[in-house]
Amino acid sequence: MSIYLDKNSKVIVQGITGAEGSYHTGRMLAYGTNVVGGVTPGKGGQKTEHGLPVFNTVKEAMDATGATHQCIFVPPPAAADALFEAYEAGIRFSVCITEGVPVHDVLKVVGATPGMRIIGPNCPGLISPGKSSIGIMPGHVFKEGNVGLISRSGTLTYEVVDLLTRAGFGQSTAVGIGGDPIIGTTFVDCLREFKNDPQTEAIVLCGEIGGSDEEDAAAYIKEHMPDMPIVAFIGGRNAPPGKSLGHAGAIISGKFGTPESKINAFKSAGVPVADRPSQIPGLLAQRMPARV
Amino acid sequence: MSIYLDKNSKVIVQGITGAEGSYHTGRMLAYGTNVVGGVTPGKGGQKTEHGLPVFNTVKEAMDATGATHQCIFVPPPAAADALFEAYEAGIRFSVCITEGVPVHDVLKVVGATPGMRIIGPNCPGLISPGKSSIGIMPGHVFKEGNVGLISRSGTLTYEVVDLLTRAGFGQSTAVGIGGDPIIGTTFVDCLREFKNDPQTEAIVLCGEIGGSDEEDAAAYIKEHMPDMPIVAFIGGRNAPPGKSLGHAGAIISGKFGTPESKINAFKSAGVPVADRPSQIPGLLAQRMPARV
Amino acid sequence: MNLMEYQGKELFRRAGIPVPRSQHVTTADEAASFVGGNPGNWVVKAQVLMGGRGKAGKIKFAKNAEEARTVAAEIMATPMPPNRQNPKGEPINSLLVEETLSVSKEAYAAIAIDRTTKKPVLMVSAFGGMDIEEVAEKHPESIAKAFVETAAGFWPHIGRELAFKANLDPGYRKALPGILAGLYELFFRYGAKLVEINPLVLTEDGRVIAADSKVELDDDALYKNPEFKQWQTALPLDEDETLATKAGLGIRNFRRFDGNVGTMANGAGLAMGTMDAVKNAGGSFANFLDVGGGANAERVRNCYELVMNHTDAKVFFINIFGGITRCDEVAKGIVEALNTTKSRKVPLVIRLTGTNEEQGRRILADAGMTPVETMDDGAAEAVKLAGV
Amino acid sequence: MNLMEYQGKELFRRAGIPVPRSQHVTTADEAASFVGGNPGNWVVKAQVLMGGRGKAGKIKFAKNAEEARTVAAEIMATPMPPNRQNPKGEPINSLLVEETLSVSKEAYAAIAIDRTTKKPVLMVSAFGGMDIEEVAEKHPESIAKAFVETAAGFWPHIGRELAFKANLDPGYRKALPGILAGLYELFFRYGAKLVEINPLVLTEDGRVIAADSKVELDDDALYKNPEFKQWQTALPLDEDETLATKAGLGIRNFRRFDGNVGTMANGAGLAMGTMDAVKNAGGSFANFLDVGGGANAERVRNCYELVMNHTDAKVFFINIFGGITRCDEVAKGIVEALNTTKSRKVPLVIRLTGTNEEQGRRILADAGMTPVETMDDGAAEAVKLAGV
Repeated sequence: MSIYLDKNSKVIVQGITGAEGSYHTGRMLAYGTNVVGGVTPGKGGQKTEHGLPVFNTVKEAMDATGATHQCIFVPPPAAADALFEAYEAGIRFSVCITEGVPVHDVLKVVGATPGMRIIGPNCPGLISPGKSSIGIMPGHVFKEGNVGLISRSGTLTYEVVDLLTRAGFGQSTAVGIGGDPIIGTTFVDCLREFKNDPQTEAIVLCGEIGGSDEEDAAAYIKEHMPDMPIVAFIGGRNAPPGKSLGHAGAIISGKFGTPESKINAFKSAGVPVADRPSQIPGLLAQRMPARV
Repeated sequence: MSIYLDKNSKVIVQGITGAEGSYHTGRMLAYGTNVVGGVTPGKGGQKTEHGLPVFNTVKEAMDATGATHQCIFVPPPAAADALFEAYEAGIRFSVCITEGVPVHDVLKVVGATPGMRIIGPNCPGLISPGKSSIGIMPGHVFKEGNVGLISRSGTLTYEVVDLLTRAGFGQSTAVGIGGDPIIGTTFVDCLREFKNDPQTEAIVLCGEIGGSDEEDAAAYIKEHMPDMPIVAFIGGRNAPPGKSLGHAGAIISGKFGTPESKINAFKSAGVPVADRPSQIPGLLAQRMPARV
Repeated sequence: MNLMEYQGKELFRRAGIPVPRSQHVTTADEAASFVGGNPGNWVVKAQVLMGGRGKAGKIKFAKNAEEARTVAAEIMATPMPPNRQNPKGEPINSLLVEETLSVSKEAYAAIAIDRTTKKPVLMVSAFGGMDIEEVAEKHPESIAKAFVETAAGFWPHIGRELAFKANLDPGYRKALPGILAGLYELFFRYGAKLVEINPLVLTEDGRVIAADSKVELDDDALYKNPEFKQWQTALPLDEDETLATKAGLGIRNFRRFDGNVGTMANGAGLAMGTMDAVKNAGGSFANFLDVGGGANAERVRNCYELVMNHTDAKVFFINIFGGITRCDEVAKGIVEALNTTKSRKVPLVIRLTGTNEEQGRRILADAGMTPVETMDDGAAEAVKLAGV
Repeated sequence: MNLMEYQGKELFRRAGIPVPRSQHVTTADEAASFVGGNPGNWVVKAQVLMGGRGKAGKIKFAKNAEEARTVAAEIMATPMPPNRQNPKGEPINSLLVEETLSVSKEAYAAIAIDRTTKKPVLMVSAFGGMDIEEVAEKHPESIAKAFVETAAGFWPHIGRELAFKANLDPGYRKALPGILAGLYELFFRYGAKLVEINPLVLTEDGRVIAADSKVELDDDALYKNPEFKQWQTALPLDEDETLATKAGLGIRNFRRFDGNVGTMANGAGLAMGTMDAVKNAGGSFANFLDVGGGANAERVRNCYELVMNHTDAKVFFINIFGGITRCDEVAKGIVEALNTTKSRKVPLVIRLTGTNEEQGRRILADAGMTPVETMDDGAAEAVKLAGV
């Protein structure tokens, strides 16, 4: 098992004929993802360079392929439209890679798509190593295993995964939830899934300054999964207040979103917080129950 | 039993200190309705002439009284607001008497209040004779019994009820669903409830020209309650096409909403259609199974 | 409230929907002077609410000022002739002088409110420029529909899907989502019950333009947009609506017919039922009249005079079932109305039951009137008194 | 994008939120001439994005043209002094001359986006005219909140409930729902992240008026409202944002600090991580720099020059983890950048791993460079090279 994504997930790519969409479709296929087609209005009936069918609408793509998952590579003004189109066509899992989606568009989507799981926007996607990958994560640094990973960052995630893999910790699923202030799927959403996933035996949680997602995660862990071995890391600990560095969501304002608040929350939930990524494997090893 | 409303329903009146709200609150109390209070912003803490507590907000009224039902007597521009206020405070049954509510306001309310049952707008309310009455129906013409009644009209309903009562047919619940094009509760919604109500053994359905609510009702009856004794009546059979007479919803446009279409639909569902209200009791008597 | 073409197009323009260049004028001179100052091919269109302008010769072309003056004068010389939809015809008070389009294709696009789903419904068809009800009958499959979740609102994919589903010429594809977005914005912003573009033209040079407009606003929402008041007075209320307004009734509460039994009831359903009852009794009704809830003396007198002065009623059948309305108040109203009115008098048939029935009957009895027992009785009596 | 007071109030005005009568001016002469032509009591306010104008003496009163000229000149004579929020101060380029209000009460009203519920949150407090973060700390119970379902939108009852919950003076009750409705419309219509009225004044004569405005627009949504372009150029981007834009980066992708280790990484998370690593290694970082996804030669050169020319970096630590970014492209970029740049040169520490790592390392090796193995190694090496 794994969460959200496995071998059976049938993926369509919105914006498949664009430069980004086409390139990453090729990489997903190379990783073994079951990409079944794509959507570009007006190009219905054509084939992509990978030989995949192109459809005019998500509805047509759904009818022809039975797709279950969607990956969005469209420009920011078209992202919310792509999410609503998928929702109305019946897709219930969507990964929005696009960066720079207006925050009110995201508000509207999350407020009017009950039952749809949206990862992102502005995220690298997710991967269930050895099974499938949706998005832009570099598959070769991942290894199948029993550690679940959730991260607000992209490249920092790869850094952490690389360290885990080198230390012998494979991953069940790694979810890059994205760096925007409003995102479809939060730490808590993923924790809830990992809790019920038999493959996942430990979790690494890569947080960031800004917002209170980490505090919410700590509260959830304390109440619902106190026995799960979990290690956290908070990025941007040296960022100054009032300025967002790169990620729109990574901003400390007043007393909100400070690293101290997050670290304290995790500590009170019994979750050790690594000072630097390279400490994560060691902390994880201390918390993992001995294998039988 | 009865549908939607019984002795235990606790009713708050929105606009209770207005002329209409106050007058009909008195009548509801006189009928035995469990009116527990009302809402008029700015008059919180006062008592009405009936001695009922007035609250500033529905939330306060809910907290203090445990109200379950709401009755709205506010001017048209405030009606949607009153419905949303009730919804957010946790009320799940609301009767909107107000006439002239903008149709887009109604669209917004019905689209964003899942799980709330709204009767109306522009309706006389509903009554479960001998138990409770919400709205403006003249209680004295009703009699407790086993005939369910659903009507798009107000005064025509009283006419029909009067005939039924005089002929010895009491009523389980009578619902005036209202004469607007978009209403919260349709014939089919009520039929579904009556189907499961042990008290209701027959149904009278007072339709009207315009829309396709009657056709939908006929289709529902045909499929789900073919054995229920039901008699229908269609008002406005002599109204000309293209003009709405009084009720905004009672308009024939092209082939839509004609009395012929409705009468044919009922006939094909095995439901006799009375030519005039005075025939209803007779048709009902023919369809009622012999009492054991 | 229905808008005229030029008014609808003004709203289209605000919502970013492309419309032809045009000038709204009220005289032939103005038409001539506009065309004189703006050389080109122009079309002059009568501004009325009725359909069938083309067949009635109320749309004509003009290539210069002289032609514009001539056709404008011709169009305005006579009113729109009667048709089934409007048996009285319609005066022509203004014209729209509009750029002539080189039409390649005509399509249809509209948004209405669907009563069954309680959602806005978008409709698109490749059969443009035709009577849409005829299209719906003959080519129902040609009308592509989409129901919009009000929580989500309109998004471009809906327009793309409709363009594909309705098999529109590919020339429409890129423009349609934007045009429907404008239509949807307008629909919500102004509380419309119907917004329609027929035809939506694809020109020879690839532009997509709304060549006509039909907009029906919700009367109940007009208070939200006070600016429309000015259009409302400019618009001809029909005579019945005008009379209803003058009598203090809602514009939908009164309508005249050809019969000789005047009617009045409280509540629209009962008022329609009263007409049906007259018909069932073998008679013909002179009018529909819903007196509404608070039927006091003044209101009753106004209604009585309305029917006496503006219909051929030979008898007046008053049918009241008291709910909100109290029978005693109505009875008082009737007595007072008859005492104070200066209109002609006809026999009254009164049916009065419901709230405060006893008091009401007593008031009538004191004035020498006896109400009938049932609606059917009343209708039969009224028809008998009216004669053939 | 933050708006200045007069810009925010222009949006308030459009949304029907009452604001004081005012005139926006750019010189003392204009201020004098306006006050001269409009007798009364006026207040002259510096238009800047920084807070603390009152304490800084940048808000002054004037009763006639002469006074207006004098105080306007005084205010504009010096820039806003630095504070914690903006350590560089801010030039004063314009003034708002505004009607003086006779204040009875001051309240607070705002709409922001709540990250946890993913809904707009309305906030109202009877503690107006104060730093809201201070209020949140000292009187958290005084801030009444309401989360709005986007599907339902704002309705007046929300405003009524907030007025009661926040215990506002009864004088606010009738006006608040309308003001919040305007604020909500503005919030949605223009894609704002924050709209704030502080203080919302209740005047002696019972009017409720927005005495100040704070509006933060979503940069990602600015394309929907091209009209704001004009305000955007009028607004001072801070220096780091200007530099980032010139280097072809997003405005959030570069920020300077006081340290001596220049940094560059791909991805905001890794870039922050790189700063943290430098700190952990006992050093001090000179900047945050996220080079983004497509790090080609030109982009790398621009970034290199950006750090060399505008920070005190004594070493440049490049930390790349290839995902989308391909290591070979970055390596090519580094080599080319060093060959073509005219900026000063400092020691490079390169960490390069991920997609196409082998090819990247080969390219660096060919140019005589050896990357370090890990981020921690790189940080340690960079700190060592930078000295103290």
